[in-house]
Amino acid sequence: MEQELKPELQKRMVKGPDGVEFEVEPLRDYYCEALPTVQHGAYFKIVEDFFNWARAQSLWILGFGTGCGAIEMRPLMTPRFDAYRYGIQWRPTPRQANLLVISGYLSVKTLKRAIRAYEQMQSPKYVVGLGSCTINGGMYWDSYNTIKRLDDYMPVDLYIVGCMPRPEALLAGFEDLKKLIRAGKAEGANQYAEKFDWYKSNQKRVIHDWDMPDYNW
Amino acid sequence: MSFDWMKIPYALLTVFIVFNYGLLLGAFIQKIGARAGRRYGIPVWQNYVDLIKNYGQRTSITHGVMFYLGPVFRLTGGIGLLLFVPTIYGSYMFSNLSFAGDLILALYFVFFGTLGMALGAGESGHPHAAIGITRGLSQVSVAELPFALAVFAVALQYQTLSVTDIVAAQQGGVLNWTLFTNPLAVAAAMLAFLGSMMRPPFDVVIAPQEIPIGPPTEYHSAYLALMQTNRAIFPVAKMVIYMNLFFGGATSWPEFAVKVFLLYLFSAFVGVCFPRFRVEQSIRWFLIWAVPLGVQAILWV
Amino acid sequence: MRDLHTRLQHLFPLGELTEQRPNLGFVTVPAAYLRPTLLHLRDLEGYTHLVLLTAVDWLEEDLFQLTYLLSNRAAGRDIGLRVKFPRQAASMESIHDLWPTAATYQRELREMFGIDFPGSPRLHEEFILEGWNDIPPYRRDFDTLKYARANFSDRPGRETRDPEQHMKQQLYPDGA
Amino acid sequence: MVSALHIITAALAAAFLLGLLKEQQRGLAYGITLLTLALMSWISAGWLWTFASTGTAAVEIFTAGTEPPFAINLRIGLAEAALTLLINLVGLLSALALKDTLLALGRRAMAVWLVAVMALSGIVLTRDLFNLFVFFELTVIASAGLVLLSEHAKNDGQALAAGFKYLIVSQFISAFLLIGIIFAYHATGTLNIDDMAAAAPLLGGGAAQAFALAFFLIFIAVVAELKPFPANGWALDIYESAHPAFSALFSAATGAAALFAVDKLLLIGGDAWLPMATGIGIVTFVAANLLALPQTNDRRLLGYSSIAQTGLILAVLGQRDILGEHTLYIAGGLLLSHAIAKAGLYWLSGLIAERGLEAWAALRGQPLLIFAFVSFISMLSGLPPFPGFYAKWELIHLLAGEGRIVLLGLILFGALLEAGYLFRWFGYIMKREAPTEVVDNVAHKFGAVFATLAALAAAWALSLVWGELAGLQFDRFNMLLALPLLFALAFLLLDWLPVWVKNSLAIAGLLAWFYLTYTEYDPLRMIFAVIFLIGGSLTLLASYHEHGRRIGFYPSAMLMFAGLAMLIRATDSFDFFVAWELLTVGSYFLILRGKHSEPHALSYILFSLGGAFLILAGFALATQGAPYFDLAALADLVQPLAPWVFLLLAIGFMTKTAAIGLHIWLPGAHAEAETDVSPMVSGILLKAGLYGLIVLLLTMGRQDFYGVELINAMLWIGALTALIGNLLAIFQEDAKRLLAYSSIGQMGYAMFGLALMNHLGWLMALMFVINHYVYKSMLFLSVGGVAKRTGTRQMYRMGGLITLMPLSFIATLIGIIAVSGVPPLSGFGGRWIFYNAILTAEARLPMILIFLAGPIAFLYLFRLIYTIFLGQLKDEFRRVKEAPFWIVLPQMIYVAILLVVAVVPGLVLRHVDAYLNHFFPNGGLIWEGTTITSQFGYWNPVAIMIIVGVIFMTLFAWLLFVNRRAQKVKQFNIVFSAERPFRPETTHFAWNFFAPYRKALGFLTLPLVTLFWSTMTDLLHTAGDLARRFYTGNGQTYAFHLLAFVVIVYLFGMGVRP
Repeated sequence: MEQELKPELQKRMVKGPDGVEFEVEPLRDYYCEALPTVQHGAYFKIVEDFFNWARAQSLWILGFGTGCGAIEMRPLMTPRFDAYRYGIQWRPTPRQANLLVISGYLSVKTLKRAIRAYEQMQSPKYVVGLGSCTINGGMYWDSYNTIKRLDDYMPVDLYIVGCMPRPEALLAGFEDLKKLIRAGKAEGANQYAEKFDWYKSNQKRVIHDWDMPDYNW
Repeated sequence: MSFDWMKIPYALLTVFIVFNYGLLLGAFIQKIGARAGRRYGIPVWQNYVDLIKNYGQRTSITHGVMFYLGPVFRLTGGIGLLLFVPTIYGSYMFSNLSFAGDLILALYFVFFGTLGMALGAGESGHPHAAIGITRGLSQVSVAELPFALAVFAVALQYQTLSVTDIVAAQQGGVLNWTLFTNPLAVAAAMLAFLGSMMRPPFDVVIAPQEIPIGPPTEYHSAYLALMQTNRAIFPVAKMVIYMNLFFGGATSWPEFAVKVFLLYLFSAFVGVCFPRFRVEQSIRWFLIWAVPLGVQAILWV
Repeated sequence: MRDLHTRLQHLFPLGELTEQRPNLGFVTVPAAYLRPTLLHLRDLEGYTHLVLLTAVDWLEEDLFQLTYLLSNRAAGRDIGLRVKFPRQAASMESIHDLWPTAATYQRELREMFGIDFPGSPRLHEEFILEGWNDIPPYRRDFDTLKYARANFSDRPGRETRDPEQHMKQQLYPDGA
Repeated sequence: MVSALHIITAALAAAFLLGLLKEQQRGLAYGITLLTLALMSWISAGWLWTFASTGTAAVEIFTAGTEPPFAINLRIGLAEAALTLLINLVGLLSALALKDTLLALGRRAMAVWLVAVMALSGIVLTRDLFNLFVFFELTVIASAGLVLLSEHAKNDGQALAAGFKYLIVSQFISAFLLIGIIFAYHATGTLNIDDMAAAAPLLGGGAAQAFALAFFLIFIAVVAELKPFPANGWALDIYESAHPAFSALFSAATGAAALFAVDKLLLIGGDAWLPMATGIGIVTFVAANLLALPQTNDRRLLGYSSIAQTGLILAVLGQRDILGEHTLYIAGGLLLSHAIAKAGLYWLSGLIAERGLEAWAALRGQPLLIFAFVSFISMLSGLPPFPGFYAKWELIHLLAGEGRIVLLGLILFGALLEAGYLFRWFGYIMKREAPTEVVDNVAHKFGAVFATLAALAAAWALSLVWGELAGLQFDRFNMLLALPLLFALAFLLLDWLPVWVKNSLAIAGLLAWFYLTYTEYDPLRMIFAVIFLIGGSLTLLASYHEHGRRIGFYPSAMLMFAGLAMLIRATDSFDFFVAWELLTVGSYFLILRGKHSEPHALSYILFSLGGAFLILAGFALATQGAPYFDLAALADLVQPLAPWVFLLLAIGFMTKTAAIGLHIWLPGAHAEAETDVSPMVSGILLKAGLYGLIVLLLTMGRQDFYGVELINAMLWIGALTALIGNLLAIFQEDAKRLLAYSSIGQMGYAMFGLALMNHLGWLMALMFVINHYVYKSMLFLSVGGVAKRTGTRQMYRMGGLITLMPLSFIATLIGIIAVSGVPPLSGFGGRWIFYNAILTAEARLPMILIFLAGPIAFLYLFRLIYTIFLGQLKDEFRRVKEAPFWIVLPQMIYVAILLVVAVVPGLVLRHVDAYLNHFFPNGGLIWEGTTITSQFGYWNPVAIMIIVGVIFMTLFAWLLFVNRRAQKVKQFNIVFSAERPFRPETTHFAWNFFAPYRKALGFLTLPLVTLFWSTMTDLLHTAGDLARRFYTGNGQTYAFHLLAFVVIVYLFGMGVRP
């Protein structure tokens, strides 16, 4: 069911310094209204393959832990696992990251943030679901506020099973993801653009107080 | 010294060499940092891959004209800085475009990129960018002071502002280096050097944990690629200046490579050993430890 | 504990003391006497710290129970005051003026149990849930499974087992 | 020629005639009175004309047809004629202003009035001591009568009390006078002043003693008539309570007459008595001005000021031994300006309903009256072109020549105090809440208005005369007729025209003047000429955006420009100082126009006048008594004088460049000024101070002051100014204040460069002069335009305006790149020259401050452009338009200039460089092709521009190629840690932008200087307040004061005499 907009997003009349009143409609004036489009790769296949190889070799993960799985990510930076040597590193801002790891259960509230973060990443971008919670809700299968299927809400390229999967499993998963990317099969961003309405309807079905533009550039 | 067309391909060659060297050097230093942390560290070619990846990104956004131009300013600053100082002493090929100006030009051109970058990041409208910039400017305003004093001292010492002449004055034996003829100035300058390398303990500007990641928060794809290119060129260009002023310059590429590497290593070494300063702490630190050295230097020259 | 209880009983009509540990006990207080008791404990008995404020939903008795857990740091003692009141139009006196932290607890209780605390600051703002549009989820008459089924799509092919039976079959297949 | 005797007889006859009239025929009586006064004025005017034109000697008039001592003799000479004319005219005009009262009171009052005027003329005319006494008695009684009568006007008993006190005190006075006269007569056997003067020196032994005592009594009595401090409480009560028209007479005429009497007496007493006169005079001058500071009642304030002026003139009379034949010129100048200005102000106060100073805001609707007020207070403060100015100039020079430094200092100090409260008052008029009853029914108060305007006319006429006299005296052109000044004054008459006409006229005038004079300037002056005139007209372009009349703007602005134009052409000290005063006053009026600029304008005028007085003192010291000297002659000064002169002049000029310690006036003044005024006062006016310093250093160069190399001191001051200015700038929230502080810093740089005293240092300073003019005008205009559109100057309230005001943004961007000295723009040239310059400087420590100041500039510059144009756009500014065309146009021109100067700095610099070789032969630059080479380094602006341009364009093209599909997003599409921005206000990081910096270096920005100056002013006010307790308002106390005064003077004066 639709709830009314947050006050700061509602239309408001504003008086300019010259005394003229005019209307400000935040969602129109403050946010870009364009929708995502399908992005084709380079014209020559070889170039695209080359790019895909590079993308595979430099996975920049958005430092955003959504659930208990976040704990399993940290060891990857430590001497014991040292993911850096596989070209994996963490970026603090979605603009520069191209891999979003949903690490564990995702409450509706966090889902909203995850969607924003995902949409603010630049394509091509990849999503990895971590642990059974992201696959089918796991032990939260009957929870009132955690989603059960991540791929209803954003295109997932790869799931890593387990509750929780160990860092080794993560590394293995990332290696598989690399294969997918190199094979050019990781086109989540375009899939998201194609089935945009479907994803949005799913998202809006669980996020009752939708308080952002449809696509967060 | 004057211009002729042949200088252009030579300059491009310098840029190419320094660019590659910078990328590899950066990776090496990161590896060393990793080893200090008992890690294996990134592969040496990682920077190339990241660069290609970022150029290969399919989408990008822009917040406006200045945002778009920011990285261009930045990289222009880096390349310009590199080209305004002779890289290899005594080589016509690698004297670059230093006919355009002397040391002062180089010193002030450093700010060209900084300013443009600051403006670009500013237009992104992200508060973290602005905060990062205020931190950066506040810090650099004091970090530059000992360096300026050192440069003043060196210029007084050799009675010239031309980089070439300064290097020439240091030829003929290690003991002729400014490092030994004017140790105070060098000490002051090296402390300033730490402040200008954006590494701990003076990297509060881009502190990823609190203001992700400062000015470049909004930058991505090709913008970021340009800035990475600058990250490869700019430090080397800066270290070339230091090398020329204080460490006898370089007469050949290998010597250049070694000296720059050692300089870079110095900042990396301090970086892995010390935690991060807050802005006001680093300002006080520079005023208390570095500036007096610089003052001594200009008084005793 | 006991002596405290007896002392209190002289003043307020308290229920029986259930002693969890020598230094932790619970007593029931009529809603009307909650405030004076709390004040007395805080100002005269040195129970200055409100450890927590939770609710229990006694669906069968059609009651809500609030537990105010106070702590006397000096003496290392805790005492819990239980208050029961009807679930219909559940409302309780706010104590944010005694312990400012209470306001936060009361916001949570308001959101999760729908208990009203008139006068408590920012009471009606969202606390944890965003855009919740059903009866408060911690009430026992709220069926989370039904809600989850209704809202969050299942992934087909998932079967759910009773853990006990499942482990038995795993460990003792011959049923010994 | 009508005998001067008829001045007296006419009055007596008329008074008698009035007695015969019927009580009802008041109109007739009034007519007769006016007629008589007119007649008297005409007579003295006739005499004045004779003496002035033919220059014949004074004429003796013998009453009883026989010689003295058997008869009384009057004398009328130039001075007498002038004074009687003054007295009679004041009498006439006051009578006009008094019309209602006089008609109400009837013929008796008119008779008394006539008698009073007559008696005053008598005091002036008579040469007989006893006769003098008689006239004094007449004056006293008449005045007392008039005071009592004016009770009729307002029945509050004040006037009664005042008159009564007056009577008490004057009885003492007459007693002294009479006794003195008797003894004097006994000693010398004559009552004729001249005979007595002849006889007195011949006396010996006891007779001499007795005579001395007698003369002391006479002298003190007459002096007491001058209301000396502190024996003047009664006079103040009169000033406060009597009818203003009478106060005018009392202040102007009585004062003049009594002063002349003192002058006569001093003939008798001889030089021995001069110090006493001086002492009393100067003490009265300073004390009265001090007392006037805390006054809130306009008439009482004017009273204090009158007393002060009288004291000053008394002091001047006391200096006659060194002033010699100039006494008449000086004393006359002071006396006349005082009399006219005071009379005018009193008449003006007749138009004001309430007595508070703020109440005068009622004048605001009346440009003419305002102009009158301004003229009067300028006259009192001795500003050019009024007589007081010439008088002060000569007085100071002569005093300095004789080495009477203390007196000189006291006079200047008192004058500063007086200017202080007068201009504060003017500030009230222009800025305070106007009271309900505004002065519009001028028709009713015709008399007062007429009198005021007459005084105004007299004021300007006198300034013309004194200018001529000065011309005759120093055989030079009349300053008032200087073309620029006339041009500026012409705008007073044109003020009814619409703005665009006046603006075009002004611009045309500036350009024409430049065209007329450009041949005269050497390259150095040429720079300033171009900035002042061409630059001025450029800035004036921005004024086209104003509509309506803009009353008062153009006279002020053109006055300032006139001053500037005259400044660079001035070759001798007089012209220079005149120009300096003119530009100061003009700019003051300009600054005062700002909305909230009242206090800042006041502090500006005070600092500037203080500086001007220092300069005056410096010049006076330098000339050693000569009326003026060629500025080049400064070079010939030697120890021990030279360093003092240098110090005075340097400090004087530094007040204009706002060196640290003298800078507190600048931020407010520049920030609060109007949009198009800020660039004028910042970009142009500041250069005047630099010009002064340049002239000073060119001539005097290095000076050693008790072992301190003054140049080094200046070096430090410059460096400190640069640092503190920049540091303060980064903590401002107000954009224009930020720019103002940055101006302080920039001026510090320029001073530093000059103080380096080497070729490149000066080149850098001059480059700064040019650059600072261009980019500071540009920045002030663009910020002003933004402030105009957004209605605020608080930077944190703006933000994100880049897309709405692109042109202003470009101007600001170019501006800050130029200021910060980043290549390839023109600022870098300055930095490059600076580095080359310091390499040859001896003092190295100040460089530390400069090095620190440099990068700090980045902080405030970035803040300026970021918080205004970048970041988050606010709701209410979403529809803001680009700044008005006429404000943007000059900015674009400046941008063009900056770019040109950046590529070919040689355009200007190489000429200056060559010219500087005269003064600093070595260390110049070598200009070969596009490369500029110094003895240390080299620099090729064109190459830099091309290289940077090429690299930039290549990379830009590359980015455009790889990034062609970039999606334009809006301001809230930012990664906000996965949250959603709430409101732009909370997302725009702007307020307290450099908080960490404040933590680290904030301690350097404590407002110590402000504290110091505010403490100073507080001390002065407290002193005034305490002294005021002295006046209890009780007649007996006043009588006691008088006695005490007499005794003290006696002890001081006679006690020390052999």
